[in-house]
Amino acid sequence: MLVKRFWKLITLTIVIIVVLIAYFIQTSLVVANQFPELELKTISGDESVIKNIQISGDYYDQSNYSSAVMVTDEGSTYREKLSYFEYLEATFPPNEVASFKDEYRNFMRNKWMSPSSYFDNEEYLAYVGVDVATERFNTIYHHDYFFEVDVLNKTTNKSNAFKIKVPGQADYSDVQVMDVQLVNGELKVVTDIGYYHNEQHVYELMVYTIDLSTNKITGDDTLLAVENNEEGDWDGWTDISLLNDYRDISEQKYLLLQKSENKKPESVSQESHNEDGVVEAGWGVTDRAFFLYNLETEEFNPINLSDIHRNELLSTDDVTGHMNDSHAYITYVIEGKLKVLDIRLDDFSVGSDIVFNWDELDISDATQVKMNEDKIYVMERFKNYKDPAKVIVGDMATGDLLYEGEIVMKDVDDETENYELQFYNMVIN
Amino acid sequence: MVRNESLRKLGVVTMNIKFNNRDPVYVQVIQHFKEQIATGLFEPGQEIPSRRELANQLKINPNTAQRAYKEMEEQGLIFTERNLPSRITRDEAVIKTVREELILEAVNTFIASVQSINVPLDEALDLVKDNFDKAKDGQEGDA
Amino acid sequence: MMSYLKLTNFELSRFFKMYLVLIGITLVMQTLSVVWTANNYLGEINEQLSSGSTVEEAINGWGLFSFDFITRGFWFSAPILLCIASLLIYVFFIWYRDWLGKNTFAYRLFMLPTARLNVFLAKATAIFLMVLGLISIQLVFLTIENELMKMIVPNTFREDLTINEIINGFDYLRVLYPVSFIQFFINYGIGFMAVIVVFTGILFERSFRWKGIILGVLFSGIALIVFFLPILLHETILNHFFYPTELFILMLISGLIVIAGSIWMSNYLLNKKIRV
Amino acid sequence: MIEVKDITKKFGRKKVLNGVSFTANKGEITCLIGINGVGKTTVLNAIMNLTPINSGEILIDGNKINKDSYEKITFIPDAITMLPSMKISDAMTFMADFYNAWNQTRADELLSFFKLDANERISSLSKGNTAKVNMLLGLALDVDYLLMDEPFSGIDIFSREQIAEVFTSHLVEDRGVIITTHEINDIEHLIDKAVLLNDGVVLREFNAEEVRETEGKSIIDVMREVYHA
Repeated sequence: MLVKRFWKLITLTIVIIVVLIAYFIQTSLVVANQFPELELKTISGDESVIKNIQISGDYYDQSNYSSAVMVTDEGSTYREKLSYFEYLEATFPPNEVASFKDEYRNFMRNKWMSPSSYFDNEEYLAYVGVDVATERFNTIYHHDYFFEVDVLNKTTNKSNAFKIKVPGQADYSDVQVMDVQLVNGELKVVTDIGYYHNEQHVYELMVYTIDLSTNKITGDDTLLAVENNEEGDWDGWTDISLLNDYRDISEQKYLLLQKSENKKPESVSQESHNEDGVVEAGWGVTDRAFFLYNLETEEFNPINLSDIHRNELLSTDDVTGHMNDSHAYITYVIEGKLKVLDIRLDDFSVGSDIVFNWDELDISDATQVKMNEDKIYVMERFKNYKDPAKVIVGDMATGDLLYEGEIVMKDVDDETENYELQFYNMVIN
Repeated sequence: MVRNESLRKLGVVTMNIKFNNRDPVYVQVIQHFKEQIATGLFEPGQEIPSRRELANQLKINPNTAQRAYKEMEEQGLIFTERNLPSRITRDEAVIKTVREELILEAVNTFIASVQSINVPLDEALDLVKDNFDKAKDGQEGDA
Repeated sequence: MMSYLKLTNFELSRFFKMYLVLIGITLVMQTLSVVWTANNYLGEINEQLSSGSTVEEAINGWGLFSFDFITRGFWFSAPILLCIASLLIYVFFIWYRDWLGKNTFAYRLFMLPTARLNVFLAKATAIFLMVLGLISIQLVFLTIENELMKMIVPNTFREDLTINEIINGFDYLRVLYPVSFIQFFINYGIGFMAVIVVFTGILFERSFRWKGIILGVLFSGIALIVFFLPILLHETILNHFFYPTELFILMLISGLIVIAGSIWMSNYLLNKKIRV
Repeated sequence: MIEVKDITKKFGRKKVLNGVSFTANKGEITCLIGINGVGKTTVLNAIMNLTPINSGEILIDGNKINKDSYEKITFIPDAITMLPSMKISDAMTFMADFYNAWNQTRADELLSFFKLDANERISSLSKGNTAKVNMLLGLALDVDYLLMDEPFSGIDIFSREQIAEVFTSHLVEDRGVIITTHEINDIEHLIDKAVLLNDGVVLREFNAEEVRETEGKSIIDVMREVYHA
């Protein structure tokens, strides 16, 4: 009787519930199967050295599904498969500073998640971000750049937050924090500044010193500066860069800098940069010079390289730098080999090369090289079904290969052949 | 206000009264009952409609019907035994009084009218006699 | 509770014929759209084949037929828009029909021996169920139409899409059918809130007539501000203070406040201010 | 007893009711008479809480109206309250569905008394029959108080007679009835109490029989006096 009387209400409700439940079950199954499970498969070596690495990248498939993905030794996580709230909240894939959000939730409010803005040690967590205030005068825009500084004292759990204008008369067109260090109660902010001067584009690598007792900028030191002609008739380009791992948030006493002269080749006119600002193929590098800057003493020293090394460095594009307590390292790829130059920080002398033979390891040129303590981690950037991305770990002291593995798909089936993976970062915890 | 024997149905009287609007309705109802009793159309002991039925038949307020019955009961015109329907009184004395009352009322009205036009009593009585008989014949002829 | 259910059922019944007509129009128009679009495509293919092209060339020329061809067409969307428009209009009409005409049903509704709020909630529930009903039935139709398309277009010329791919291929379908249940809950929760606020606005108008329109608009404006208050504060004076989850919870709370406030206000108007 | 105490009601700036007070007893028929204006209907709406009043108080057996009151008091407006698409039987089912006070036996009785066909749709009914259905839906409720707005207006004489008959029948027995009218003729002898309204005030509230007895005046006489004064 009740059913008969309420049949419209009951039928409609049942239709809604059944259809929607079916839809959401089906959708969750589709999402679950949309992206293949990936794993880090060991080919040889000690698996324990890859326990703490997170490799992040993007997955693309032909039906236009794409998702950021993270691979660890425990498997893969896709951004699109995260729960609603994880998706909402997470910095995904997690980077070097992502975990701070859990540890220092209040401190991390309204802060950019870029690792280069952070410094972390036992006592302090420091952050320097850049804020810009733009004013418009008719058609001309005027930018005022500010450092947003916040330093958390971990023992007192108090933070000192303030905002100061980036000094200088020039109308900067770009200000970026490259690294933040805390040295003897002073913040050292390594800053990349760009502006136009007399129709020349000027790049400066500056170190600003901020006194944390007065919250004022007490010093600035221009490490390197270059001027490049913005007009079309130039045929060369000077490039300056900080080679320290800009994702590193730990204490570093030295900055490793590179200045390179590039000449426009006859045949190629296209300009192309990769994301680290290193000039890629198409440019003839005519000179490379390397420097070390001591943040504490503010001493600036060139590194003297042998002719062999200098020549090799002129014929390669993949130059990266690394730093630990007592050594600086410059890595580059030459003739199918990865060479590591070992520079002692006490006398800036160059020790013997460490060489990894990539041809033997079947690794392509496009890689990311990372260093952690005394190990070197190398990861291939691209992979597809036919050519899985390789991950190797080597010992910096001996040049021995500690681990060799590749990122492969679990339960491969034919339908998922049309995909592509691009890895762009490796986090070593 | 002519009633016919044929209107008596199953011992219940069907009535129709043309009320005037200025006299209390209950008084008019009582008046009507008295006339019916006096003329013998309501026989002694005859069952009369309930208050509700009366109100319904006369299209009057049930409270008014109730009041009329109450008055009539007090005057002894009707009586109610336990839960039975009310009946017309069997008391000959009451019926006689009602009859006399009505006659007296009519006579008083007559006298008042006649006096107001200064007609000698004898002349008036002769005319009454003649017309009374005619009217009665006419009525019987109609029926 | 029983009165609420009875009233809900009653409200459904009052629109049911119209509702079935809407469903019928949707089914007929979309089915015709499938047949027409598919036949058009096959016609073009056949023309090219008969002019001496190979199957590959024909496919290269016209592309593989997929359900997207249909969903992008006017006759597929038209009934959906018609349904949406009808229900939007009915959000108002569900109240005004009780006052319009000789038969003032509002008298009856407001003299029922039950809380007047039940009338309000029943109307809101009816609208909500009808919306979800159309959404669900469209999903069923989509499945049927997809199969129908497969029957018309031969395998060679066809790229089969799943329901999710069809939905993802089209913007407004993605709003109607979000992938995540929580997103679904949010989308329709906001819709439900909007209906409740509009209902309150209508009751303002029914209570105070011309003056009520102003009050209703004012109330809706306040409701809007209250709902978006967390985001407004977050973007302005709080300078992006909140984390996304916190903002979500605050929006959920502000949404619930708006819903509760609207229901409270409606209850007050229905009991103290309404004019029949 | 329904007590209307000093109620005022404004529509915009216009005062429709300006301190109206009267009482209506159970078992009596009270008639709100007004020769013009909208005050009468507004009073009934106010009693039923279908329009808010600006001041004053209305009590039903000592209580303010609430949702349970609608099982004790009902209102029959001058227009039918059911949907045109409904059959008479649907309307009756609707009432039975929601009201405990619904008396199906009485409803059926009224149906045959009014000679109505339960399968007929409300939209196809004549004016007189529509009024009868409207009346039926209210009368079939076992309520203590019954309010009717102009039950005789705009319908034919035979329907009017039938409806008038209802007032003297057991259907309203022992109930308190308030009806409004602008035309007293049909119900002159039916009512207990008359409340004369004009321009939002009660000019006179009196018992009809008492006025006839003590002043020898008909209701119309009183109305003439009051409204022309």
